[in-house]
Amino acid sequence: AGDLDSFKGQKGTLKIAGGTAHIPVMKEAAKLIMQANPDLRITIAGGGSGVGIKQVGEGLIDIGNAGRKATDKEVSTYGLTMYKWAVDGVGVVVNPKNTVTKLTTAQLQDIFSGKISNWKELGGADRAINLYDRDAASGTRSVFWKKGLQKANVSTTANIVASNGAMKTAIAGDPYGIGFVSVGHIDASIAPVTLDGIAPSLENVKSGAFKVSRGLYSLTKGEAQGLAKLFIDFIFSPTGQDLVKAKGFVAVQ
Amino acid sequence: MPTFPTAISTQQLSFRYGGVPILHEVDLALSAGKIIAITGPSGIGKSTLLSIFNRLWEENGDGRLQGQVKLRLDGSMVDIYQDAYPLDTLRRKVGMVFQTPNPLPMSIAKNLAFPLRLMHIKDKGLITTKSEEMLRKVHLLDEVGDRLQANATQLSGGQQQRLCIARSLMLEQEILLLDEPTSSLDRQGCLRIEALLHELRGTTTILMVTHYQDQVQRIADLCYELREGRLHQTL
Amino acid sequence: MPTFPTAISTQQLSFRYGGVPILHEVDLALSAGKIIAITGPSGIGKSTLLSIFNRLWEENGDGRLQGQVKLRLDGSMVDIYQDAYPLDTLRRKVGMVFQTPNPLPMSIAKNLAFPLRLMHIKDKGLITTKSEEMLRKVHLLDEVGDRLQANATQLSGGQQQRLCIARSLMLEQEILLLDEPTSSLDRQGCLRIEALLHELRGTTTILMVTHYQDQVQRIADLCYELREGRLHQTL
Amino acid sequence: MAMGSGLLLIAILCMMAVLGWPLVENGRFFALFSTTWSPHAQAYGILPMILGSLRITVLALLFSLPMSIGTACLAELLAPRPLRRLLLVTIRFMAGVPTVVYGFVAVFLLVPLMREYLIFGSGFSILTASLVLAVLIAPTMIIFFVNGLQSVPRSYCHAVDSLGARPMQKLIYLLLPQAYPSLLIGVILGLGRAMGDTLISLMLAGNSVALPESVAESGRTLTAHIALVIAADFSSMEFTTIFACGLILSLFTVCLIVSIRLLDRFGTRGAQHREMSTESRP
Amino acid sequence: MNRATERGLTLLCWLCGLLPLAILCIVICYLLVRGGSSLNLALIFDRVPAMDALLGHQQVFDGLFPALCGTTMLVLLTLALALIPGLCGGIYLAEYASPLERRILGLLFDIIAGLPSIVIGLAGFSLSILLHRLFPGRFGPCMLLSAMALAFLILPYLVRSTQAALNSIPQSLRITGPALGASKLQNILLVLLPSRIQDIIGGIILAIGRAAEDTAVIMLTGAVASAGMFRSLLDQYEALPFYIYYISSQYTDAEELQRGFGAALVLFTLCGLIFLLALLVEQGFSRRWKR
Ligand SMILES: Nc1ncnc2c1ncn2[C@@H]1O[C@H](COP(=O)(O)OP(=O)(O)OP(=O)(O)O)[C@@H](O)[C@H]1O
Ligand SMILES: Nc1ncnc2c1ncn2[C@@H]1O[C@H](COP(=O)(O)OP(=O)(O)OP(=O)(O)O)[C@@H](O)[C@H]1O
Ligand SMILES: [Mg+2]
Ligand SMILES: [Mg+2]
Repeated sequence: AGDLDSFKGQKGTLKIAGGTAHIPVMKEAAKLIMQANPDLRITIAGGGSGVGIKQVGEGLIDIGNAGRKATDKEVSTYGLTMYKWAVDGVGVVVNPKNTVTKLTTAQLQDIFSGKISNWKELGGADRAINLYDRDAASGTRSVFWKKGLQKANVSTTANIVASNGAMKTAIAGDPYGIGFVSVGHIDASIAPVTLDGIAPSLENVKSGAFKVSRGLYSLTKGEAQGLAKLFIDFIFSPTGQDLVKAKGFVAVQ
Repeated sequence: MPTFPTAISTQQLSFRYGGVPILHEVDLALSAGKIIAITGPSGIGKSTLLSIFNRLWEENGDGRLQGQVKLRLDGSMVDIYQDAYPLDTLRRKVGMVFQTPNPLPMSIAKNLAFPLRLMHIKDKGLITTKSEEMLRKVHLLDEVGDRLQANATQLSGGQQQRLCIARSLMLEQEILLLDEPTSSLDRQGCLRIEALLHELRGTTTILMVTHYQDQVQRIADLCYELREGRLHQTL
Repeated sequence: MPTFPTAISTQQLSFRYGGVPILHEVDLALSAGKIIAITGPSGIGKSTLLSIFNRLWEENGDGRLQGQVKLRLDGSMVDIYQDAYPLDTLRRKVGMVFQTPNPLPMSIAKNLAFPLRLMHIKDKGLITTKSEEMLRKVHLLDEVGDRLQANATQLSGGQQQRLCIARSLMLEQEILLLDEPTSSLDRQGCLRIEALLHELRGTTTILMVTHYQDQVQRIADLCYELREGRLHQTL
Repeated sequence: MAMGSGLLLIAILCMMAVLGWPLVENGRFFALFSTTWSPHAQAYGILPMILGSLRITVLALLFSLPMSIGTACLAELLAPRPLRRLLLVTIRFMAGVPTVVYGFVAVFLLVPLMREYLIFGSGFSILTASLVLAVLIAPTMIIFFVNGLQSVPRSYCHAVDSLGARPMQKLIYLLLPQAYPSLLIGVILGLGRAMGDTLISLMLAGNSVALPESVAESGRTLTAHIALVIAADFSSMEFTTIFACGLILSLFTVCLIVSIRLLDRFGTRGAQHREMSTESRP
Repeated sequence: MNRATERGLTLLCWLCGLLPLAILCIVICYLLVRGGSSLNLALIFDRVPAMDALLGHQQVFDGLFPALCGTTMLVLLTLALALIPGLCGGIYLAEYASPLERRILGLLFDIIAGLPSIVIGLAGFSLSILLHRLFPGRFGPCMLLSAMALAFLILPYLVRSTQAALNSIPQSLRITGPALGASKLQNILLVLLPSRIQDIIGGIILAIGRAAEDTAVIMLTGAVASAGMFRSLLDQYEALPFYIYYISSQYTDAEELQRGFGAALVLFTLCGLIFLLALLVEQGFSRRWKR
């Protein structure tokens, strides 16, 4: 495609690291670029948002990925520039066997704070609700907490899982569980729950009807330059944004 | 011999290690309560022969045995390789002293108590009396009586040998297999052990490997020489 | 004795294990090239005495030694406990055969080659010839010549003993310490080893523990009996 | 060499201490030992994690020990020869099974079982994690156990066999006491592995920050805590607690090991062993 | 101990002893069921012909091939770094150290064994930042760094297994060498170590397994999700465990998950192969030595 033309004649290595949620898109983009131009080498590492920001700030890598906004302190110490190239909705999910498929924000708050502790109270089976949460440092969690739960309390007895995949695995296996995942991850193994009547789907996130969403960010130290700039430009190009969509995120362009 | 029934008998007993034949169609019938000496040059298979009677060769290497081996245990003849005679009972009834002394790495007292411990005998008094009695019998009590708690592996060669004899006597076995039991003993020690064996004659069948013609003369009722896989009676 | 200088001498040699005295102020002067027999009852300290001459007792237990021990090594007397004589050199020059045979858990051939390997001698041909020569000397070649690659720990007791003698001869030591080297051998095997020792007389000083008066008579130039921590000459 | 790695360890401990220093500076160090973890409320208590780590480790060891001893005995003593070989190969193979795989398989197989039949709740619990952890550390222990049993000299075995010991008697009276040092090392390394494992507890223990009342409840270990917090801002307070966690973890390892060694010293077996083995050598 | 307890214990041994076997079977079966169907050449080489990939003519992007090579290389490099120090450390502890040293150093290695790999990973990460500040642009997370961190991680296994092996040698064997004039070192190298070579190989196998499966360390010190083939030791690299971890935490559909299971099977096989190698070495060793 024409969007790859800018890489012609370029040489060198581009290092990317950080949040795991970004990897699928980055990987696919890197594959296209490296196939078009074998002289280029693009490495994509995980490690988590914090590590990504630290590494890009220290100059170890060229692009750092974060699933959350960099904190003000991080931005000011390192002089980081943020690029938001996709939007990711965060939807509440339950096991497909669960009959409860609609919730209001208030119910959600009560569930996560532990006030409602049995599915019976919501019209489901007479079993205790198993809460699945993510850790505070996770980007998915912070947006869900801010926009989904409206910063309500979350019970400390909630199980905490480490990633979207782990959340999916947990919910898919637990008929009495409830949790939240990135909308792109919702498939047949888990069932989305409509929140205040709005289903967590890509369309609703795109249209803005579904409010619980976050950006996926790439950061560079200072303004993006050289290969890093080319790469980020590519992500923002039509081809790149197609990739974003293909991997289950909402494109920004 | 009506008064002394057969205690050990073999029929067509052959044995080989890997491909090497050691014993060849040995037929044997030994009366109970006798002392039988076995002689023969080094490496001919004497120790192997002994280990056949308590099935100990099975623990190492790739031996192969053919034929029948019967022992008189608890008053009746048992084919130890055919009948489902329990291995542990067999070995408790057939005592063995090895060519190289092998005390266990524990105190002298524990070494002696070991066979009783295996029989679930817990009576401290009994164990002590019995141990002392056996030590006295092998004339070791004077030498080590004051350090029964010392590690048995620290004993001198001859002391270890006598300790092993004492240990093998703790259970009052019906059959004893002795592999050169006096090899590291001086003449006097040797004579004392012989006297002990004399005492046991009549109640215990003793099969004993030895190298000394004079020892054979002194105590053996019968003597076989092992040559080319066969036993030849010499006494 | 001008033709035979002193090869082994001790002065005021005392030795104790823990608190137990074994040797008490032993003074000894033994001429080179002789065969010296040591006798004594079991557990009296014969093996300990031997191990003093190659300092092997230091490897185990809490022994304590006092006095002087001098050996003639490379033509001059060396105080092995005082002078900084290297331990491994000492032990290469002073061969030892243990009371219980201790082949290394490797093949027969490797057992024999081991001392040469320690000297960094790599010449395959030399090693093979030498090994075969020694095996022949201890009359083991016929028995095991066809299975030099077999593990030495599978040999019979007497075979192991002869193997250890052969191994200790590989370096042509100046002094040999033999602890009951013929205890597991039959009469003929025993006589053969004695003949071998006879051959070595004159070039090698041999200190040998034995229990048999007839053996002493046959080959020893001198004989000491160890009694109550002291050596009493009996021949 | 040993010195070198010693220095390296000390360097790592120092690094953790230095990086964890802001906590002490802020006077928050002792606040660590409170029960609430809530970074938004500036509460950084890691006591639940400490307890979680301890419980999981101890439980895993409890489950793993009989299993390891059993396997080692089978492989060295009780089983018929072909099975022995199979067992030995299996064990070595298990040493290379990636932790992730265990965690993965357990999430799909064990967790539902636990949920339906054993402990109810969500199935993610300290118990679940420690069961899987037990399997994870078993090869470490078994390999050391087997080596220990194998190294008992033949002559001792012959002596015991000839006296008519049954396999179990041989095991208890001779082999285990003789193999004791190896057993101990195996246990300690297994313990270290259990202490230091991140993924199993992260995937299976549930990771809730509440102080668990029983092992059937969800709980979090220090290691899982580190893994979860690592995504946070590098200079934030939360992140600083990671290093405190690392330090505390090492501290606990030390305590556990020292107490095991002390038990060994006072245990009869240990005393008996000391008589003749390594310690008595000059 | 009476007969009944004995019987009970024997039964218990059988039960407990067969458990690992059963568990391994379950795990393998489960992996086969879930990932078996994705187990084909395409999983490893994507659509690139196998020969081209092996010869390096063509880059493999979606296959496991680079990860496979990365892990193999990483394990070998780690072993190369840790083996000698590990063995030497074990020998030192068993044969040369004074009781006090033995106690202190022993405790030290036990603590290292108990350090969470994620902490070691963090240390490696901090080191890389430090090195980067010292030599700007030269040094970052890379295979060498990972190998160093892993080497540190597996050191205790090597040290302790060597030490345990040496300690278990009976006194009678121990003094045979010296009696023939072996110096201490010769005795160790020619008699003691070879006589317990299986134990040491056992330790090495543990160490290999540990190095091959660790995720936390390499995730922070140089393993990447996508890099193609590594070109030098100072490069970042792909590794199987990280791949599996990444799939398990970020899979978006069932097919991807299946690839994760497939990757687990591949890692399994790889470990099996490396062990086979170790076993062959062991056999060769003991044959050469015993004969
Ligand atoms: N390591 C040790 N620690 C303590 N005591 C020991 C040690 N080795 C030997 N002894 C004791 O020292 C004494 C002498 O032992 P030594 O082996 O020298 O006797 P020996 O004369 O060779 O006897 P034998 O003819 O039975 O071999 C014995 O009483 C023995 O118990
Ligand atoms: N486990 C084994 N595997 C193979 N061959 C063996 C094994 N044990 C012994 N042999 C061989 O079998 C033969 C007989 O050995 P055995 O120990 O019975 O001899 P022996 O008559 O007791 O000799 P000695 O008087 O020297 O003790 C020897 O040649 C020996 O090398
Ligand atoms: Mg014999
Ligand atoms: Mg002696």
